[in-house]
Amino acid sequence: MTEMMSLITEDGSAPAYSGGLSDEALLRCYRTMLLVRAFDDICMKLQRSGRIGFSVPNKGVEGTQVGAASALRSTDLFFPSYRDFGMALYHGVRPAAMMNNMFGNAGDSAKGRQMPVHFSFVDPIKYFSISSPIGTHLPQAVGAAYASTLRGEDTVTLVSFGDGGTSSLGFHSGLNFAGVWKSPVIFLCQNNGWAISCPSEGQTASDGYAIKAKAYGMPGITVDGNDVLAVNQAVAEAAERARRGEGPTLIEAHTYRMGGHSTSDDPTKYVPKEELEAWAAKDPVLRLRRHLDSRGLWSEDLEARLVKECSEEVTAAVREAEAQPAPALETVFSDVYESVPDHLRRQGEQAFDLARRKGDAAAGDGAFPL
Amino acid sequence: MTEMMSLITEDGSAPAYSGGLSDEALLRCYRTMLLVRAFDDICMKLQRSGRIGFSVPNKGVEGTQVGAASALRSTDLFFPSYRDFGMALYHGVRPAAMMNNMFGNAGDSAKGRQMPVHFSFVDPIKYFSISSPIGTHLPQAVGAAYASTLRGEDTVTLVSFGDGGTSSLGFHSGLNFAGVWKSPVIFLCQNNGWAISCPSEGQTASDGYAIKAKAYGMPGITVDGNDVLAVNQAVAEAAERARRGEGPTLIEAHTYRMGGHSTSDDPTKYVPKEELEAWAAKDPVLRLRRHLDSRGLWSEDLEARLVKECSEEVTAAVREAEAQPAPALETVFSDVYESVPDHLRRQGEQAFDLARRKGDAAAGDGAFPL
Amino acid sequence: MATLTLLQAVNDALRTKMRQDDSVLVFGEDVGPKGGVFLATEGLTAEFGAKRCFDTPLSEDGIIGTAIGMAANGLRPVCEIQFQDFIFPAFDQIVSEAAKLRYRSGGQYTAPMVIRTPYGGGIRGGLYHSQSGEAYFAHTAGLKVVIPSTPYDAKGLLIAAIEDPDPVLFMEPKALYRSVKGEVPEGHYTVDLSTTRTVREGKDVTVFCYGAMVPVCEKAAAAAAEQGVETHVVDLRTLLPLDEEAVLDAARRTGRVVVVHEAPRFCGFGAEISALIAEHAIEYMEAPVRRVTGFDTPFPNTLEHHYMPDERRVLDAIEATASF
Amino acid sequence: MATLTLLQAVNDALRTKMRQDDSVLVFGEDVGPKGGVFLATEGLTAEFGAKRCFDTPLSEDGIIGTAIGMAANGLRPVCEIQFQDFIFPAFDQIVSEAAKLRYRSGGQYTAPMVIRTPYGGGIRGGLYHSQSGEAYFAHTAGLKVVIPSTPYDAKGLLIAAIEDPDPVLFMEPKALYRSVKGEVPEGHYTVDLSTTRTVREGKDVTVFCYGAMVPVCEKAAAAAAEQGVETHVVDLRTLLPLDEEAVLDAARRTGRVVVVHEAPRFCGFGAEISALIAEHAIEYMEAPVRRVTGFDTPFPNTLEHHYMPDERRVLDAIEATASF
Ligand SMILES: Cc1ncc(C[n+]2csc(CCOP(=O)(O)OP(=O)(O)O)c2C)c(N)n1
Ligand SMILES: Cc1ncc(C[n+]2csc(CCOP(=O)(O)OP(=O)(O)O)c2C)c(N)n1
Ligand SMILES: [Mg+2]
Ligand SMILES: [Mg+2]
Repeated sequence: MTEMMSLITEDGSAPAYSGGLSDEALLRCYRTMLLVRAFDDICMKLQRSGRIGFSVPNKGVEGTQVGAASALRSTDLFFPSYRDFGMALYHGVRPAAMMNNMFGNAGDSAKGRQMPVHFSFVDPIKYFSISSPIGTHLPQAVGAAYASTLRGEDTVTLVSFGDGGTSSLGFHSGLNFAGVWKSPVIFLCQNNGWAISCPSEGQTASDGYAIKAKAYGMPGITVDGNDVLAVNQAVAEAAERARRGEGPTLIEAHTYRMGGHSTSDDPTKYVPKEELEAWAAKDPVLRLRRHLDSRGLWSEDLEARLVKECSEEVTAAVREAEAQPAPALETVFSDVYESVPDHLRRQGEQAFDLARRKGDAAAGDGAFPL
Repeated sequence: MTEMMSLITEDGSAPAYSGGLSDEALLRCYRTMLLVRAFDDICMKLQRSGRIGFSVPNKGVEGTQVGAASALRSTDLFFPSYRDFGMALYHGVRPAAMMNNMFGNAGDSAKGRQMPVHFSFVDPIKYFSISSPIGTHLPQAVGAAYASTLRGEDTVTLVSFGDGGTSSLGFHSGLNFAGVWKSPVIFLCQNNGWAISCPSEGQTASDGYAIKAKAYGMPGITVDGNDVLAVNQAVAEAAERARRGEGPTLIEAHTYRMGGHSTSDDPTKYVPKEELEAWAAKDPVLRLRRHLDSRGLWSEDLEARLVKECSEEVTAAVREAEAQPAPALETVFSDVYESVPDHLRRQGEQAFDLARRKGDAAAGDGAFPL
Repeated sequence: MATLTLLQAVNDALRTKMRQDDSVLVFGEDVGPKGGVFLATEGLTAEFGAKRCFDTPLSEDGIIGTAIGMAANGLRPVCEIQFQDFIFPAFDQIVSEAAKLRYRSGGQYTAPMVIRTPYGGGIRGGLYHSQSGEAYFAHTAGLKVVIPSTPYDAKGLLIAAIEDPDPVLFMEPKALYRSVKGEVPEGHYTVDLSTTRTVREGKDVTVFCYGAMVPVCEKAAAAAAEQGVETHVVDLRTLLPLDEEAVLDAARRTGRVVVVHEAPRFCGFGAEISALIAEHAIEYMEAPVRRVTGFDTPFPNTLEHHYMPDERRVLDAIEATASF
Repeated sequence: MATLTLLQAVNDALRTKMRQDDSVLVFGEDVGPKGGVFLATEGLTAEFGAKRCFDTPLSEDGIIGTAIGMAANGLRPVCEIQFQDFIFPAFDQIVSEAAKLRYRSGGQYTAPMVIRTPYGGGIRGGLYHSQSGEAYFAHTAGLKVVIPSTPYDAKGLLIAAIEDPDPVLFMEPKALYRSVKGEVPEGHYTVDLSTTRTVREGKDVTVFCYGAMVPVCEKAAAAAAEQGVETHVVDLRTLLPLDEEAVLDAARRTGRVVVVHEAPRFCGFGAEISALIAEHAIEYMEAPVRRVTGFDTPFPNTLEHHYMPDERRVLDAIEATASF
């Protein structure tokens, strides 16, 4: 494995950190991580009680998400993975907007068409529509970056994916095209130890993941993914390089998925207990807390206040989401194309008719405003 | 680029060669290269005169083909590319068998179903059926090797592909699986400078191609592809490693496509003249000839005799191929499945009937022996 | 005889063949220690070892590409694609390679292999955990496409698929994995590919269906019977090569046809059934050939119950066809 | 007006749009200095520079994947897949991504892009330089599928495709690239997508066709006319979204239908036409709906002239249908 960049030391100090996070930004990072944890927590509970169908644990990987997000501008482009709650939250996406997606309700920006955790936002940041097939968004990110460059913008595109994602076709074509085009793209590989039940050593025989950059003629960096400052610095440097026209970077963030793959998964079947325990000690939230503390930015009071705020925020988000109705039936038929073609209009009309007859037409159903 | 292994020196000697080619084998290599050149030549002529539809120039790349083939056993498995005439010929595939494919006639082992140069042989070597889509055969080779290993055989599998092929999905999945499985596979990347009109520098930003091995945890070797001894030695070493259970190797053979991509291509539109001239001086046939000469194995007489023999052999092959009829109409319908399903039988019967009515039913047409 | 779920029947088929034939092996994402995300391969690594049942890197192209090479070199691989929605990265390997290998090599190389994959909706899986892609594959000469709807068929057809000399795409209706149960003989038996199954006899309307739509059609047929309409329900089981004669016989029998599938309508598999009838049995038809299908949209999430054909939609079509 | 080949009309369309709209760009394998293997993009790099017309590495997934990102970020990419046979490595990007992006994002992200690709037989290209894969794509909601058969349509439809807000697969009949010529207006004009073209009017039999089969059907229709059978020939032009009403009108008009395509029959596009008729116009049919298609085999090489529907086969079907 290429040498791993780690900045927050045992005592919480980070003498080697040269990135630009202000005290305020650091606190924002910390608060975002607590918010991720609260959001993650409540989703687990909602799923267990059957109020939502699915979620993916984010516990353990918040440091990477927030470290990366905090190194970029809100005008930059994000091509996230499903496990990147923190990237959206750091840049001000409302928990309620995300919660609407978890419920797949009428307020969901994806109109209830996608599974939970498949977010899509254009505001306040461009948070590209997540799809389930692994790796497809890598070349897409490279194409989006090409468009930015062609228009002369200095936008950077961040694309995030897992250790499993490195085996996908999109990894290969995305990094190869980015290398040839010298694209302003940051490839953030979140090596969280597992791809569902496949350990990251079973995914590839390469010596770590950052080294794969060599196959594409770009720098490859390994960073301690549980160290917000290290991730922030690595991403900030890559972004600088990208904005200077020096091309893409592959960053492997070494972190750990502390829960199951998803709410459908039982990790106790395959995750060694000792491994989980070892990583629990490296919790990224504790890690950043120690750093804040060492800078005099943290107190028990602050902690209590932040935890309470975050908890209230996500509870409010749940309330807001639960108040929303299901999407209107017309949403099954719209947005297939910009305008609804005749055959779909006919199919829609039959569906409305049937829903009316069955008496389960919800508000708005049957009026095809398109 | 990783350092390039080159063994035949300016004066024709090869002091560093430690591979096992006997004098006899060396002469067989040389003769095979002349045979490739004769076969290649006549195919160009046959295409220009409209007697066959298509061919791919092999001039310039014979050294790599023959160097690799001569390092393997005839019980090893070959997953070749379309531009590997020499691998088949070295191991005793009859020129006439190949010529039948060029003509797509009834004698063609692929029954006239494939374009020219898409060979397929099971005898005298396993020369896997070539398909046009680039890169698909890499994971297939890895699978075939898995089968050999599972049965406890010490077979090695060689898979050959171009610089363009490294961008394909199959390259990524093939090398990745081989790394994880420690497959006894040799990945031979023939970097011949071009993928049709895309120069090899336009294919990837990596520093050469051998370095891509690092992404898959296997050794990557760069070898002078116009130096039969260097290729032979590199492949022999990789084969040894594979047979010892030490896994796969990526070998980049640096060579040059001295003709167009195919008979449909006009390379003068994009190949710089100086480049072509520079490589002409490095012709692999001349290179091996100098070595043979330095060992006292070559003479003008020998050359004349070999050239004559090869020319006669390919002329005889053309005669044999031209004597063959077109494939029987039934071959359109057979081999889709092991046995012909009803719907295909009906479609075949209609086709026979039509052919009879149109009066162009060839011998054998209409008798469905399946 | 044991009563098994469809999922257990799949597991039983794999176990039966792996015991019988050393050349059969199982691999894919998470099929090893975890036993697959639906547990179809549970216990196989424990019984047969990690050389014969194992996890792969996350690459469907790699899974199917290597399976082709194994099959061409004497093994009988049964690989799993975790959800049918994720088969598309391997589309080239399936359509260009597995399906065409025998033909293009003049029969010198073949790819006797099985690709197992769960398909279909009903689990709130949204666009990418719900699709029914059979039509993409049924248009591919050289491939076989099999979809069971009962535990008995699942085991018998899967064993037949593993023994088949050609590549078989074996699509498992995930909505039925645990919801249907049935008697399944122990040990080895096969159900012939390219045969249909008469689910229910009837003289008024013929319904063609397969996979997860079979129980839906059965319910609709039962409801129709209450109104005096006798429905003949045919489970197609093998879509390619289809038993066209059986389809035409069943269609001619009633002169009234409804075709049901979950997949979108346009260019879906139902179109081929309609086309066969329009070409070879149109004189027998006393009513339009209706299709009840998923809509021509991506698969939605929250409203999937509106998207998927249900008993009500099938019954509507049966009634309309019967009374035409 | 200039008389152009279909190939020149394609080039003209690209040039016209690239002059008019800076956000249009062209890329793919060998489309730059070489001008594409068929020369469809000849001269574009010279006129518009290497930022707007350029070669890519050998990866169809990369080509189409990056095009999606460009399109989602304000460009109008027109990418080329060298032969339709090589589109399958990008199947996932097309089917899972381009086609579903608008839907899954609630309309927040879209992929207005064109994938141009030559398709079809007749050049002795064997299994992998001859295929007609339209049915694989026409089953994909969210995608548009367009196939021109004349130079005028090629230019007008391609410009319309580039201006369309949704992803369009634009399949070019390579057999017609140089063999058909026609008058093509200079500058900008469009032919509406989702409209059919009546190639020839006739009252006895309706023939549906598209792409390279159009001239074949025209010849067959002319031969039928000599025998007193008046054939109504319809060029479908856009397969998805299909103008279903126009198809049904043309079918009802004669009550006798033949559907022609090069692709294999089983689950081919013709099945959808037959199915539409069987569902919505069966009462008008006076004869079986016949399909004249490629066989359900991979595409052969030496015997491709037996494989591809020719005038004789179409004429046979017209005669049989007329005299039923
Ligand atoms: C093409 C494809 N194949 C399989 C899956 C099923 N699947 C969903 S997540 C996942 C593992 C992903 O692992 P990784 O990339 O490491 O991301 P992580 O979940 O660890 O964040 C798999 C196999 C998929 N979504 N897409
Ligand atoms: C998937 C795929 N895309 C495109 C093509 C068209 N094509 C045929 S050969 C070729 C270039 C191959 O270059 P390389 O791999 O370097 O091999 P070489 O011809 O130089 O031996 C291309 C693009 C193809 N056959 N397959
Ligand atoms: Mg992971
Ligand atoms: Mg090359």
